[in-house]
Amino acid sequence: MKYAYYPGCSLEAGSAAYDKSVRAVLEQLGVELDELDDWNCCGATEYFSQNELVATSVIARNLALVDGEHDQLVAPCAACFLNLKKTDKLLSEQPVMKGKVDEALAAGGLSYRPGRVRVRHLLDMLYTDIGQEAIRAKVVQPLNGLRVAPYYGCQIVRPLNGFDNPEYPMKMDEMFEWLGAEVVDYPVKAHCCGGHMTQISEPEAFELIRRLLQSADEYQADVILCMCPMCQLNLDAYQGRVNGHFGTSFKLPIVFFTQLLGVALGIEMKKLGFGKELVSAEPVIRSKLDGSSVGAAT
Amino acid sequence: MAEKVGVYVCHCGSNIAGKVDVEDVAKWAGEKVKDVAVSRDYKFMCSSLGQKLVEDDIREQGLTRVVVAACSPHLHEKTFRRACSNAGLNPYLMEMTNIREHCSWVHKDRAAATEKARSLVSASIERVKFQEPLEPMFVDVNRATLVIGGGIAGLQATLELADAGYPVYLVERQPSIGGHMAQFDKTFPTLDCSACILTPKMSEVGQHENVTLLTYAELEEVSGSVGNFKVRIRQKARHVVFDDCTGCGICVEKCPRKVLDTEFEAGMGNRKAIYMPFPQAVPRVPVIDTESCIWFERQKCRACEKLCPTNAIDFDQEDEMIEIEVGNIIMATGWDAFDTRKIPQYGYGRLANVYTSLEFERLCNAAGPTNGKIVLRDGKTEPKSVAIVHCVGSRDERHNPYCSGICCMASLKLGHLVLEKTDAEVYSFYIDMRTNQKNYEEFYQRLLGEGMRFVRGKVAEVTDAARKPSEQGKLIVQCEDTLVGRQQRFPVDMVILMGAIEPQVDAREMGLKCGISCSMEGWYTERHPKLDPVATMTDGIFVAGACQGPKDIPASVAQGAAAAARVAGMITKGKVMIEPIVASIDEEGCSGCRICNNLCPYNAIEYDAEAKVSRVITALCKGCGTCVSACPAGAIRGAHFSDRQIFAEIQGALWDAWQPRGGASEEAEAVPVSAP
Amino acid sequence: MSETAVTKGKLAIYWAASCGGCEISLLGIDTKILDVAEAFDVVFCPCIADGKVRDMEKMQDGEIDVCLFNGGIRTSEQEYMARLMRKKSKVLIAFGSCASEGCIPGLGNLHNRDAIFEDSYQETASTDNPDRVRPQAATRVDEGTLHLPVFYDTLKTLDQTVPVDYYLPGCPPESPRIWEAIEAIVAGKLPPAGSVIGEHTTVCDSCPRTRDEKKIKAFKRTWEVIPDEETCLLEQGLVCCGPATRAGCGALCPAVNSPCIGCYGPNEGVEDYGARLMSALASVIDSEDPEEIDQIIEQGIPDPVGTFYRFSLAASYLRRSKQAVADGNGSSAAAADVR
Amino acid sequence: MSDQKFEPKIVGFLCNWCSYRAADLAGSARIMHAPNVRIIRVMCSGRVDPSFVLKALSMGADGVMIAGCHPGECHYLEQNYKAMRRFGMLQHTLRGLGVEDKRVQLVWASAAEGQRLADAIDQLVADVRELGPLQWAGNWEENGERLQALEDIVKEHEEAMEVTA
Repeated sequence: MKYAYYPGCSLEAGSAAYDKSVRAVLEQLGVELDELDDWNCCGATEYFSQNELVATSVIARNLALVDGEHDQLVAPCAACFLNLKKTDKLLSEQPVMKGKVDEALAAGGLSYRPGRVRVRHLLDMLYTDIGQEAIRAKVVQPLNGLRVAPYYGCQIVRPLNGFDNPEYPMKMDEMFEWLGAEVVDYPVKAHCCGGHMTQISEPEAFELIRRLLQSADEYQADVILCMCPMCQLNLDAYQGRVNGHFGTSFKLPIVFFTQLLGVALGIEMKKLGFGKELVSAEPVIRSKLDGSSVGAAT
Repeated sequence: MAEKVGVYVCHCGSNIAGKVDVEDVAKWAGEKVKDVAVSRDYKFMCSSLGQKLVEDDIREQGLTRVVVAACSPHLHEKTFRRACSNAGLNPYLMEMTNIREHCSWVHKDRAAATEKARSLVSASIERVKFQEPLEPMFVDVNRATLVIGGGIAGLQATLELADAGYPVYLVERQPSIGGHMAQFDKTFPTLDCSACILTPKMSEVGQHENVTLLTYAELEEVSGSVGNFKVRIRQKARHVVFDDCTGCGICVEKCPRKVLDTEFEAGMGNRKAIYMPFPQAVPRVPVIDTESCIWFERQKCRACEKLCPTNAIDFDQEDEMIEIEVGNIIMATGWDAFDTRKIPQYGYGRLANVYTSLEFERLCNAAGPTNGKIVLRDGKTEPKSVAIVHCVGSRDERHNPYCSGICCMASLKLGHLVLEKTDAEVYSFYIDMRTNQKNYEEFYQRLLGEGMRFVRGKVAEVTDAARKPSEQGKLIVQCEDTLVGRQQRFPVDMVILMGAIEPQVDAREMGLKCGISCSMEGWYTERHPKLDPVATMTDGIFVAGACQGPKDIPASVAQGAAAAARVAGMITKGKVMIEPIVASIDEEGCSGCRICNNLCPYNAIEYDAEAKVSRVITALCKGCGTCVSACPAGAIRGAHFSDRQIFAEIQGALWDAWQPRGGASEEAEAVPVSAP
Repeated sequence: MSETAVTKGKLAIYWAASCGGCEISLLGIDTKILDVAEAFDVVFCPCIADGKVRDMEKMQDGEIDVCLFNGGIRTSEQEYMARLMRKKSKVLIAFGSCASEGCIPGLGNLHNRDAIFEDSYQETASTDNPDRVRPQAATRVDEGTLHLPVFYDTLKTLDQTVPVDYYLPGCPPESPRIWEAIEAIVAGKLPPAGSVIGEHTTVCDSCPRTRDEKKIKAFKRTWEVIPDEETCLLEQGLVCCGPATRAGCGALCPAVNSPCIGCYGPNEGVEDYGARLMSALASVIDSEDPEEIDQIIEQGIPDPVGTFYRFSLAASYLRRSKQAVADGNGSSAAAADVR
Repeated sequence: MSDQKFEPKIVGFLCNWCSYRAADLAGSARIMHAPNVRIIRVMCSGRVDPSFVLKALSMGADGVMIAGCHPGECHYLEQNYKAMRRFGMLQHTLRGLGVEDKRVQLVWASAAEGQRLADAIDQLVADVRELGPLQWAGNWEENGERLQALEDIVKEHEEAMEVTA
């Protein structure tokens, strides 16, 4: 299997652990990722509301960069995924906009026909294309005994794509059940992480973050799994401030789901980017799992 | 001799005339189309004056063919056939042109609609010239009726017919008749005890001399047609000999295997491996559930057999096929409940104290697992607050777009029961309150008075994620209260989900067996939504109750009675007219190639090996015409839909496109051949 | 028969776009040809005796009693002759498949004149024509202008050109059927004008094979199977046109283990032979899956037009292919500005 | 003439039980659709004979619709499967005659699917509009060349006769 890969800016900086673990896991699973040559910003959360035409053109450029050898583009960052997917849909539905975007692309010697590239989120690709059987076959360190709280955030099921239930997604839950983890079915798995509200009104953001932490804590999760750099940042980096604000004492490690998937596949923890998170995940993982076989495959 | 065709173009008030220039069409037909002797337009052709117009012209002008351009033939073909008959013209020499449903109602442009109307009229004129007089056929109607489904609609239909003196077979797939109504405690808006009004009807059916009750039985196959259906029914093995059982219940009492009853008790209570679904079951003959019976599992036990005073237990009993003959069939197969797990954010199956409405019906039923005590899943705690969520899977494009109709009233009823039996607060989360039958709105007002709280808004989620101490340990219903315009959180102890009413999962399959169709959702399609609500497109098959669409008890009963009345009418008349639209084989043209032989699903074509020809058995033919178009020798003729008629219709429809084929005729004269 | 022929009648036999097989079949009536000679003067028959068009032109209208006209109308000369013979004959009989329904020459209607010329005068392996010479209707030479008949885009049947009184189907009509027709003519026992002189049933009627109900999972081509000699060929998957083809031949092909190819044309009352046949064959395909159905059809019947319209394309409802209309040099010019 | 918008003429064969009633339903629900399809009622799509389609095309129809109950839901149990088979055979043959697939379409619509039928009609009309006129009818004659040639022959013969006379 061969996919075009769009890492996005977060994975080059704050979420390097995500990028590292994605590459390690997919290598282990035998999936080839071809990073787009000269990709640019996905517009993040805000660009669309600033200038729709420019945002669409900028994002469409990435779609246009996917060469003829690939018809699927995988994005691990939920925001990148949403923007790419949304742009493809927009271009197919709005001929006027498409005309203008075509013009912009043509200026750079590019062109894009809506629908040519299927934009996939990494989780969808792993769950659907690789599938239970292939993943299970590669598990060397089952996650037995580890209580994980999958956290989906808001972007992965939009625009409605049939991959998972938009109100109550479950695919990551299922995947970690394949890996042997005790998955906590806590009720806020698709609630808001606060997003950029941390920059606008901290009390509001902290309240949203607290709800997530509290619920996961009540369900006795050992670790929260993220698939979005923004979510991971908010829950991890602001955890201390949230504790300070509310007088709570949460100490929940927040990792990317691929990091823990990598552990199950027996990849050495440092190759998966562990250690970059502020609330350290390694101790709880090692203590819950049979520490000796962690990283056994490498 | 050329035919004299009369053409009548209806205005239908402005229904047709508003979009089609009817005067112009009539004038055009009269002046330009060959063989048209009379062409008129008239305000309402279906009025008695309109019909008289046709009758008078037939008599006075000697019309030999009639074309009425008006609405769909499915509405008024009979009307105008009768008019022709009255005036002495064979009714099959009349053709209707549909210029309303197929034209004026669906096209915006007046010129285009008029042009189309002209083509359709032209097609009918050309066709009608080739139509032939036909005589309708009559068959005797078997006096017995099959009712499928022993819920309240089926029971009502059964009793109406049986009381009128006609034999009825009632088939029910469950071990007892009664249907969903037997599960309920009370009925809205009167708060009658459901069992009290249902069980008398059940026992009446059970004892009625005209009723043959077949419970724990499935419809296998239906053949034949109106008046004379042959039906095959699978009597599933009860493992209890029906005639020997006295219904004493010792077997049930002594059976050591308890299982969760997911059917009658909706998973709220248990039953035994040998069981009657509920105490008032009719018939009072238990069945053995072979999937949980210890004997069937590991060849041990046989306690029931040992203890049965009449030796009625038979472990070797097998399914049995029963063949019956009936004149009519009433489908009353009812509904199924929406699987509330499909809306995971409401927490059913994940959060213990989220209930489905059927579960709750059992919970507050005096004969239910808690003897009617409303308690949480722990079996002891009475809830202090209850939320009732409307439209779970209804009015939701992701599930069912339709309104289930009965849930608003059902939730008022459940709310009342909670208020009556507990001290709990009751919240009702609704989109719109729909209480539009007799005494329904009054019941709503009564509940308002009783203190039930109403929140207008679609519930976003039901969660146990508490945000403040007052929410700890509660189920929180998150909802935008659209009257207040604010997101609200309601911590409650219990949530009841009013799941949608859905068609039975096998409704489509059952419909196919009887030859009736379903809507996209799976509700049986009635012949006409307003004017023929219990008949179907298939003569002799009727529908009653919720299998036709969500319905409450009064409506189901009314439909059961209506269907019975229709059937009784057929039986009383004794004969049913069958359209003479059948196929026939010209034996001279038939070479006995046998292509047609297995094309008929009704086996109406037989092969005479001696004469080497195939023949149509007219009584079995339903007139689809498939064999007609399959005959390679062109030797099969379809009455009223013959090749000639259809070719003429095609030619007429394309009157403005068609030009005589080049070649023969006129042109032969046009080019001079040199003289000698 | 001789006693009925008080005065000798006049008989003409003409051929247009045809192969000459019909004449051979006529001679196949054997010594009965002497009876024909007794009843008729053969005034015109280019196939067997010299005759001049000019002599025909000089005849009185309707002077010829019977004209057996075989062949379709492909050129202006043939059309002229059809009109001439029509004018001079009391009874004009479309004699054989070509005149009745176009027959094999009618398959030329899948193409138009240019395409046919391209093939005949350019593409064939034995052709060397670097100057792309094509037949011309008029060629100027020193001595004046030479004329060739104009070759039409579309072949027409005789009755698409002039009114026809009777039809004798078959490629060729079987000799006994010809004799029966002649007897009927001489005896004055002809059916109503416009009729086919022949049987009103199909080939199956004269085929002795045993027949059962039909279900076809795959159509086979003749080289794929050695058919059983007792059972219906169609039931063995062979596309036998017998069920749709007028009887008259005596089921000669099935008798030698070969499927009927339909030369006797449609049964009484059927207008489009191919439509009937395809409807019948499709009806008994044993599948309810559209993809499988397509596969059965496409694999089993690689040339549907040639299979269903081998003899009757020119007489079918559509008469010719769309390409023949669209690319035609002749009629396409007219086609472009219609409507 | 050529600047006039091409309005396809289409014949629709609709079965009495499902698709004809779907068209009735489209009517009572006022679901607007293109006026180009002239509907002919047959009892069942199984009655639709390839002859009907060919006849319609030869008489000037630019397209044909055959509509029936959904497979498995035929009023006559299974006859629409025969329609399906014949349609496959017909399309195969029409392809051989150069008639584009989209001119003749097979549509399934239940009595409850007025919208579906209306959409199918609009689609067919749009498809045929794109393909352009079929113009089968009235195009049987060769161009003027043919008539000229015939006249030439007549003249030639007349002249020849004059000479001999």
